[in-house]
Amino acid sequence: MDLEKNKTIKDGAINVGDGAAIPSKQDRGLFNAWRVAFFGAIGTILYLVIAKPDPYLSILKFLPDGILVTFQVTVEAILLALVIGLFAGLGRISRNPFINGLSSLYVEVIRGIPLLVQLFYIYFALGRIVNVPAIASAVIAMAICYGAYMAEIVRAGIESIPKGQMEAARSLGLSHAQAMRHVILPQAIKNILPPIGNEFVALLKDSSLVSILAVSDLLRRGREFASESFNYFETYTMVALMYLLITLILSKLISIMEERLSVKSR
Amino acid sequence: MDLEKNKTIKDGAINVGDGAAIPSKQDRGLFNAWRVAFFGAIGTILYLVIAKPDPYLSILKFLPDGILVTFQVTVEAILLALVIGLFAGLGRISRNPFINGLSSLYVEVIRGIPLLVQLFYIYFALGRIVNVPAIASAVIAMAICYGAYMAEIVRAGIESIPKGQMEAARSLGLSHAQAMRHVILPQAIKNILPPIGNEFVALLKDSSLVSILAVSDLLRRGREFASESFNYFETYTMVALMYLLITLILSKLISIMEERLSVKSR
Amino acid sequence: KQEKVTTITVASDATWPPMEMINKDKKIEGYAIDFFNAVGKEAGIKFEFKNTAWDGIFAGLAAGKYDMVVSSVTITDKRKKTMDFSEPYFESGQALVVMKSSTAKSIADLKGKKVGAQIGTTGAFEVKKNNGVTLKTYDEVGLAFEDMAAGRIDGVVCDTPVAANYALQKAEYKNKFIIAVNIPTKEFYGAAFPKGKKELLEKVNKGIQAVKAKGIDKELVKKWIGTK
Amino acid sequence: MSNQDSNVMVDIRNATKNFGSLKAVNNVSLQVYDGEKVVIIGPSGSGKSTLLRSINQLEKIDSGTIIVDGVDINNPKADINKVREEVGMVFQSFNVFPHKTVLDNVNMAQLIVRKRSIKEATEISRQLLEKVGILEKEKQYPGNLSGGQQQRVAIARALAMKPKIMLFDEPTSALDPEMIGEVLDVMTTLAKEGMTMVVVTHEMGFAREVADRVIFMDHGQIIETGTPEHFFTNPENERAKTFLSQIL
Amino acid sequence: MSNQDSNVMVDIRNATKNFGSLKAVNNVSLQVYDGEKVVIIGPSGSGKSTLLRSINQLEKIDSGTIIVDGVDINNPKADINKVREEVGMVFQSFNVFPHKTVLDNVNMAQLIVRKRSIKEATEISRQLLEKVGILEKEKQYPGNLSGGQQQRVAIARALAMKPKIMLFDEPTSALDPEMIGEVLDVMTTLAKEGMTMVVVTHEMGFAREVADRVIFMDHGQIIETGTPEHFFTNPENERAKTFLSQIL
Ligand SMILES: Nc1ncnc2c1ncn2[C@@H]1O[C@H](COP(=O)(O)OP(=O)(O)OP(=O)(O)O)[C@@H](O)[C@H]1O
Ligand SMILES: Nc1ncnc2c1ncn2[C@@H]1O[C@H](COP(=O)(O)OP(=O)(O)OP(=O)(O)O)[C@@H](O)[C@H]1O
Ligand SMILES: [Mg+2]
Ligand SMILES: [Mg+2]
Repeated sequence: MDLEKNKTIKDGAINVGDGAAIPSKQDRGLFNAWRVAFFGAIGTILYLVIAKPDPYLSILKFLPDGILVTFQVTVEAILLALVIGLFAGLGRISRNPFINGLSSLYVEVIRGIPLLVQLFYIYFALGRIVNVPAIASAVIAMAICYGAYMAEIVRAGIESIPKGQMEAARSLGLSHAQAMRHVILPQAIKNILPPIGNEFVALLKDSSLVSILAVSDLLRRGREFASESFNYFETYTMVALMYLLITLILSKLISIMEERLSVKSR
Repeated sequence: MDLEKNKTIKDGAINVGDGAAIPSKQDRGLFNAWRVAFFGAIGTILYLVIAKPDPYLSILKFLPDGILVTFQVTVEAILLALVIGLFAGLGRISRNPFINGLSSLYVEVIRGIPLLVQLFYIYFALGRIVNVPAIASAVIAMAICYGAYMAEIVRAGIESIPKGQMEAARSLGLSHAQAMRHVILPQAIKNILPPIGNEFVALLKDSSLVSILAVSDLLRRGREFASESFNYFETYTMVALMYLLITLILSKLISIMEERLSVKSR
Repeated sequence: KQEKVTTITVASDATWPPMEMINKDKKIEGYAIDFFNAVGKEAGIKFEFKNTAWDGIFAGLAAGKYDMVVSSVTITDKRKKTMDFSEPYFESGQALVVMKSSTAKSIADLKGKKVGAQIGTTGAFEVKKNNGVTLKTYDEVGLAFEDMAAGRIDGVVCDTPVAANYALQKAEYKNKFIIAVNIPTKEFYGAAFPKGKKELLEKVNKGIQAVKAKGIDKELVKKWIGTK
Repeated sequence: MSNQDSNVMVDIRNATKNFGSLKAVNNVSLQVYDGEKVVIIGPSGSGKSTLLRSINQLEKIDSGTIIVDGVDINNPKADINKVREEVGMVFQSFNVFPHKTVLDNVNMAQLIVRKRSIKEATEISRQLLEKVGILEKEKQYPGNLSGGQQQRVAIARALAMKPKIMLFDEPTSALDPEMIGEVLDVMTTLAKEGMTMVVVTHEMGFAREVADRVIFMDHGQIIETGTPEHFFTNPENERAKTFLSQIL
Repeated sequence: MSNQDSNVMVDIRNATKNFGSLKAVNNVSLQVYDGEKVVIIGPSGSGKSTLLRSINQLEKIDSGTIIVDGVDINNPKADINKVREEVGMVFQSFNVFPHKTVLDNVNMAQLIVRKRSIKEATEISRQLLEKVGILEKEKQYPGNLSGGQQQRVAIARALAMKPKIMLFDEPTSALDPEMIGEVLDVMTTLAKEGMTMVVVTHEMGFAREVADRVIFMDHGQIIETGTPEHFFTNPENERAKTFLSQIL
């Protein structure tokens, strides 16, 4: 009954997820906090817009296309990161010392450099080589960064499958690649999905960094509004509430998905 | 033998740390990658500075005070975050529904909003109310954000102590607070330190965000240099290498500290 | 190239009112926009403005992300080394904006204090010339003004039209800020091009001359900047 | 400190404790007299631990009253920490403090709660460690001790508060067989010295030798009470009979 | 596919496998003939599993040669996947694929490796499931099956490849006693049908009934070889004697 709650504590090792807290029904406090935060955010937005339409209503009208860009960057980056993470994660467990070394180096280097610096770097460095639009380079930069985290998730997910599964598949004459594809990965995915959900929320939040590159995401739109109207305080209030609302909804959806998943699988 | 490696996998739950990968000797691949990355970074810096002193040497000379600011922000923010996290973490396990609700709400809301948005918000909102210097408000903003993560670490650390310890202490006549202070927290700290080390590295990287607030940290210094000299590519190369070097050293120090700690405790 | 109307992508950091800024409809507008639309009419070019962060705007130009930068770029010798400029289309100076309560009459008066400017602008370079004054650079000039309103810095240096806009026209700041001094730096804005785009450069120059000849620039000053 | 019933140390009346819909302790009344040794036995889940733990309010009863040394512990005005000082508790899982040496384990509450000087506390601790036979381990950390040794530290730690009554909740059932004896010996000595004791245990030899009264619980209720002789030779209740036949 | 020694299915010569400084298999030679049933016994850690696993190269030997059905499996040019198709393996821990139904477990390698049509594969799978007695579970997931049922799925899965030899590594030792019989029955039937088998097991009744030859291993070496009668009634080696006296 209490097991679920202590899920993140083992061998004295504590891991606190990256992104927003994904509310589990087991954690009463957080579950209630989710509801309070969610309805609180909606309530506050409504109140502000109705009680002080100037500037709040104008802000609200100014933001929507930014939200779309935020979503676009997030979704595209996470998909690309997944692909990168899959290959790098497989590389991290490869017996080939070159591939293994390269993947490990990628993970180590990328995780050692701030995302913002990577964004600048890839944006400008990429600009020297090929002419990619701002959003595309932002997506690529985010994906390269998150790919390193995904790689670790993929690696851990694969390593969580008992090695007897691989042996049984190989004994039947499957090649290593076939065994991976038909036996290991399908099982690993179940373990991988929850932390990926977590990364998804984290990436959504970090996507705000692309505003630095003048990609017109939610935060950028807010900054544009503020720089023209000087309503910094009001604008950032609204932007923060929008992000909060989005991550709350997202993490709720993820937790529902996870529940479904754990019910379905037997 | 293999246990350590799988430390982060339990009940099918995978957790991948936030910050840079802290290299454990058990993870050969990553351990080697650490060395390659470390000496690679130093080698690259030396090569660039010697082979192309213009602009690399000038960049290198321009950055040091930025590094100091980066360290200052990181250390001050982590200390403040620890204090906040301690109280909020205790609040998260408090039986008092008001305190518990408030702490949970704090954790949920803060983790739902991008750090960059929080930085803008706290920086400018704070500026309207009181006159705090830029660095101080940056530190406060970082600490409020990381305090939420710390709170979860503290909570998990405390919950990892068997509840018989609290009962034994209370049975001896200690008050709840005395039992916390003399029995629970001293034991929890051992479990809490590794994830805090992880947060430390993560915070160091995230401290690059304060450059947005015109705090002259490492990244800001780099941007200033680039904007004047137009050496964007070269400058960001150098900045990325500096960050990499710092986080590599830091995560190494943390892993050494952890090893010492786990040897010492019995 | 045989066609009458070619479309040109123009980068502009639209956080520089009243020269370039974003209006409520998320369209770029301002003096420079009107001016170059007029230039385009004369030269048979269609300019498409693209909002771009100032920091890195020249890196993007060099990388070919856009064909031209119109973003209140002052023509300097140092910049000329890495890019080509059109004929000047606007004369500007630098202005020091301070709080009304301040007694400073020049940047030098702010020794030991902090003065803000947008990163990589001639305003920032101007502040740097004064030893003992701490320069704080911002991504957008608006953030510098906001920081001054919060009391974190003691002055902001930026181009005169922008200073006039912030200090004298915005309701929020009208009662707080004052232009301490206009520094006649005699600087001129030009459109920036990657090195070697002679053909386009000449077309634009002809357009600028035509617009000036028609006196459109005077009208636009009246529209966007107003009388002193 | 004492009232009309001065020789009653613990007075439980109609105590009931619910866990959800489960009545773990169901309308139980029990008096423990000064100097008396009461042994509680009963099948797993019968509520023995819950009853014991409610005496020093590790569990809070839902109805009924519990008076310990004259203090109604469920009275909101009662200082539960004061009551707990007088009630020593020994757990099945020892619960020694792993981050403190044996000596510091025994010293701690003396310093914090009784506010003794470190010198006085150490003196008392040494005496007690001597008594339970592990003085030579005083500088060790609990991690280096066997289960039996840890349990003796726990007993010394409780005794250091000079309690008026000691509660034991299956103190030997987490121990390897060869260590059970050393703990029971300490408890027997303690009993002989006149300590008031309530002991939940399945060690029938100990119960026979030490108990003044044996209480049999089932389904949260006291089913049978009697002297050890009576109880072990001739229990009246059917369930008690079955239980005894299983464990003897 | 075959060479001069056509009736030798597995030919192990001077095989040695080191784990660090430990010689898990130490200079072992062993021939298994077509249709022969070999039972390997020996104490824990004696190298039985390692020897068995090296036959289909789940462990790669450090020196010596292993020729399976005429193919030198340690020759870098040998296609190990081809060899493995011919060698069925059954593990102590079943290793059925939990994400696939019973039928899909048995179908999978037929489709991927043998490239049979789904229809043909399903037909073969059904026959085999019938044979091991769990056809009625074909739509179930392994999580809903008992250990004995899972092991029978694993056997059917291996048989579906139509292997020339079957290796069993303690196939019943992870099973509850009441399920051991159902698995041994399947294995006995298989043996009677003439399958070549190498079985590591502690089930002496099975060894007596089925084995042509019993091999006793200790410390990585084959210490004694003989017929079951000889071996169980009159072992020559001291260690074999001690071992037998312990497990019989
Ligand atoms: N904290 C709790 N929450 C819910 N139920 C509990 C709790 N503590 C005890 N119970 C339940 O109350 C009943 C009585 O438990 P208790 O521990 O008092 O039994 P016991 O007689 O000590 O058993 P044992 O010999 O196993 O220690 C049991 O059914 C138990 O499951
Ligand atoms: N992958 C491995 N790495 C290191 N040592 C190993 C490995 N596999 C086996 N060993 C060691 O090799 C020796 C032989 O192991 P093996 O599993 O072959 O013994 P076994 O006879 O099958 O024993 P059991 O009856 O316990 O299964 C043992 O000492 C074992 O610890
Ligand atoms: Mg109990
Ligand atoms: Mg084995």
